[in-house]
Amino acid sequence: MRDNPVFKIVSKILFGPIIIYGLYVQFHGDYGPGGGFQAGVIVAAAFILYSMIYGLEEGRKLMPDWIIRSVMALGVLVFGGTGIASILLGANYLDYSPFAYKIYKAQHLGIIIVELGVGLTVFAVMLGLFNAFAGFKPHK
Amino acid sequence: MLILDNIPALLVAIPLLASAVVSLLPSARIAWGFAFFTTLICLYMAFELVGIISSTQALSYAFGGWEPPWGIVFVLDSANVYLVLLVAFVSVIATLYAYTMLAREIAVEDLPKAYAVWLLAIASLFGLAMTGDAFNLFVFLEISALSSITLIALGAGQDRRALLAAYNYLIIGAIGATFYVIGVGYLYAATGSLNLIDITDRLNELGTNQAAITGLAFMLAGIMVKAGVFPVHIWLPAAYSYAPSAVSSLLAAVATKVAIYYFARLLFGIFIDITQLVDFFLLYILMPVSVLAIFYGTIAAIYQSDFKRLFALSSIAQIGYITFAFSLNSHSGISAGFIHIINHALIKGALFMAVGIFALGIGSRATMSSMQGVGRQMPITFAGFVLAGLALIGVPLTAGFISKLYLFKAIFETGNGFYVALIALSSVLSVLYLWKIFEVMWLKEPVQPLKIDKEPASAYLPVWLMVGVIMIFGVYSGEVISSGIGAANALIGAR
Amino acid sequence: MSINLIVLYWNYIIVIMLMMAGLYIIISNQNFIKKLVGLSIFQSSVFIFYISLGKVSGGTAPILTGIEDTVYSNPLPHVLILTAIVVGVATNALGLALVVRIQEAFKSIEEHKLLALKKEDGLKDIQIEDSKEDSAV
Amino acid sequence: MIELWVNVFLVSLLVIITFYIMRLRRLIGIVALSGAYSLTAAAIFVNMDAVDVAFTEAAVGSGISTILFLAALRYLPVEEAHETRYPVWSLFLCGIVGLMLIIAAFALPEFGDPNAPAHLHVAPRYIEESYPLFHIPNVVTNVLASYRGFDTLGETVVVFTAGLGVIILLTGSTLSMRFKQSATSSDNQTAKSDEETRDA
Repeated sequence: MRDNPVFKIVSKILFGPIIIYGLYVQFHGDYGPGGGFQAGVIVAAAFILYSMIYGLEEGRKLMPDWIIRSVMALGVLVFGGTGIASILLGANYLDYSPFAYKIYKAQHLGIIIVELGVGLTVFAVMLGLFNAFAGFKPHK
Repeated sequence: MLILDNIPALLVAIPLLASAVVSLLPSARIAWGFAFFTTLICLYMAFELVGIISSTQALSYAFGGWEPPWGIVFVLDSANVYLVLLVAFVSVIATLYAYTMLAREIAVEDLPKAYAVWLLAIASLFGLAMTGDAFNLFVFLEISALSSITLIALGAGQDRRALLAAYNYLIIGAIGATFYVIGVGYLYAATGSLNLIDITDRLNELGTNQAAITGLAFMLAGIMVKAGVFPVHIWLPAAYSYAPSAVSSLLAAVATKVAIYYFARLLFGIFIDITQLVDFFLLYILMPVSVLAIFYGTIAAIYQSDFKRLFALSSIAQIGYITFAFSLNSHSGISAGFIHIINHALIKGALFMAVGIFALGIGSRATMSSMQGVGRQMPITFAGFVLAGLALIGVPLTAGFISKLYLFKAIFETGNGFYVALIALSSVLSVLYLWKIFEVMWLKEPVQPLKIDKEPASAYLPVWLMVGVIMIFGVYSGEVISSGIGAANALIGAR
Repeated sequence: MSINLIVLYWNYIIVIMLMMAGLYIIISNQNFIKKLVGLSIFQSSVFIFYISLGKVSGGTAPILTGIEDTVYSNPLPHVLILTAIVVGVATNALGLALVVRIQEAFKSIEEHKLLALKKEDGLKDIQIEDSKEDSAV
Repeated sequence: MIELWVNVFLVSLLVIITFYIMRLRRLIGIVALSGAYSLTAAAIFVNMDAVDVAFTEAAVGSGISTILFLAALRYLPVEEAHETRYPVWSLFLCGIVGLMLIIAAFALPEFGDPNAPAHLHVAPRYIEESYPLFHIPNVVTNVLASYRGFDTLGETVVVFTAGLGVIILLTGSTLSMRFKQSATSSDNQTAKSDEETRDA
């Protein structure tokens, strides 16, 4: 199945649009359905599709394991760090109001940063899970 | 000032962020150092928190600045501030112990990630102890469950049965958590709120109905699974006995205790309006179940030859003592329960740590036949182990005595001699299994040379730190007793 | 009247029955994968129950349109369930990793076989010790 | 009213799917049906106005979850043994629990009742404030990331924990080396005992 050119071409064509759709879902979450989780899963799906068609090794070249692990941690750091930033600016944990002068701007900014953290972690974990399962070598 | 105001949030946030960093560190040693430093910071913050609570009585921390029914709050009063301190203290000691012990049971490459998961487990325990929001509790419950399961499964490096124990915990824990979520759903439908204090107010306002009561029942059932209360304890013995020793000592010491605290909070704090039902539950369900737990755990421990499993079974009995104290439904009963939560956490932590060192010494699982004479070969650890064992029975001058004393005091208040006899009998039975261990380890000749040259100081030092605290609390028990009484005051008022 | 009542509560009742079907699969089935599937049925049914709680008749999705007098469904259960779905998948993933490892270590994922193997392991523990004792003697 | 009937239809579909999941023996079929279950649930969520939840359930529940199951099935037996343990007792237990829930369900507000306590107490503020104060039309995102942002942090951490856990369990050396270790150690033991017997 992997050698079928139709799959290869279709997956290559789809790769970009899926990621763009993922980014749209990520940053449009304030206005329509969507947000970090869904976006993370969608972007991960693009990479999973690539791995499924071109093989796990190719997929790992595209997104090495150390990047996946770092992005996983980075997402948590971005989300948790936002809370620390609020504390340093003199508000309660995860209070976005000190981020900007106008309350709605602050709220938008806070939500975008936080959703970005969610998206990064979910993306990396979902891809990491797939790689771990697909690349598992049972001991004989 | 910035820090002091935000301690409740930082207690959870700092270990969480630290775990993200630790998971990326290349060296096991640096990862351990980072984790240990984090737990020290948490201990410092916990001490600060105790200071704040002793002057202000209660504290409510609103996340994102959103006031209670709309946002998530952490609630601190004299009922849980000592629990937070306990978790912080035990996590420091257990991390210290992990330096030697975890490295021997887990591959070096995995250690940084293991320490990251370890920190997540600690952070979730802080969250569980402080949260005042019913759904937020579920989230922490799941972080705690997933991180514990990972750590337990790592015991499969030594014994493949750890995998089965972890899987069982996952399934049973998930059923428990889902029951809890169902309960929260019913309660939310009945009251429209998720904040525990607000739920109480709303129930007083709207009146309770069948839905709210069922909701409470399911929440309690879910929590009981996590707390290892008798009929739903089935995941506990295997999970504690096959986990790496450092993990067993951390989990056995504090993981169930936090769930029990929350169990008490739900029972005594939330449903003021339906006292009759709570009374019924305590007297006709919780009390018989606790007595069963005490005898089941103790008798099963007598017939058990695997040390870790034996102490896990004894944990079920000890949890039985705590729930029994709660079921007396009196001020002194609740204080006795909280005193025993603290003392038992220290005692069981020390015992599991010591057993881990013995197992390391002989290079295989610690069982009645493999442990012959090991006490003579490892005298320093064994001495600490014996003292902790005496505390478990409740010998005077140890912390365990204080627990038993207050338990008996609470029972005498009810004037029921039958209970006194029951508890006394169970204490005598617990002497049996501890004597069996002592006999095997000290009175028999050693059968094989140790696998290690001498007892590792970094491993027995934590045991002795715990034992030291147990002995101090046995003599200068004022702080522990006042914490128990403070907890009872916070939950049911100063009756 | 009672028919009306049943139609109105139909959602709750069926969803509760689905929950119990999931629970039944978890408890009574021997296969570890099927237990996980049962768990996801159990959890999904709870999610549907929550979302039913948030439904308001004649309401619409809680994405504000700016049109006056629009009735919106309750957003809070939606938020809770978003969290719970992700938690459920996380649990499932970890469970699957364990099942894969169990198959590798025990060559089976059927509970009764595993219990037997576990017992054998326990007996082996004792036997090894016996042999050690023998050698020491 | 049409919503109600669509709902009845979809929920009944779930019952059929569950029935076949119970009957089937081939694991791959069970997993596929569990994906179908999630997808149907997503349709129900759309019908009940929970578009965000439906999106997530479709992506996470029926997408990623099914892929993970399929990836894991490669290492597992094809069929289950189809044996049940204590079927009567389990049925009895589930019956009791279900009955409790159903009886209590009749004390719940009616399905879709706009005057239910849940719709009057906390939630209205979210809907009222979201646009005028914050200019955010999607109330769910606002509540998720701001009012209950701490829950979302916890949820991110749950995902992180699961990711770390699976990576450590499947690719970590502790469990992968175990079998080598135990094999070599038992080999050593046998070798030793061989030597001993020779010595003797």
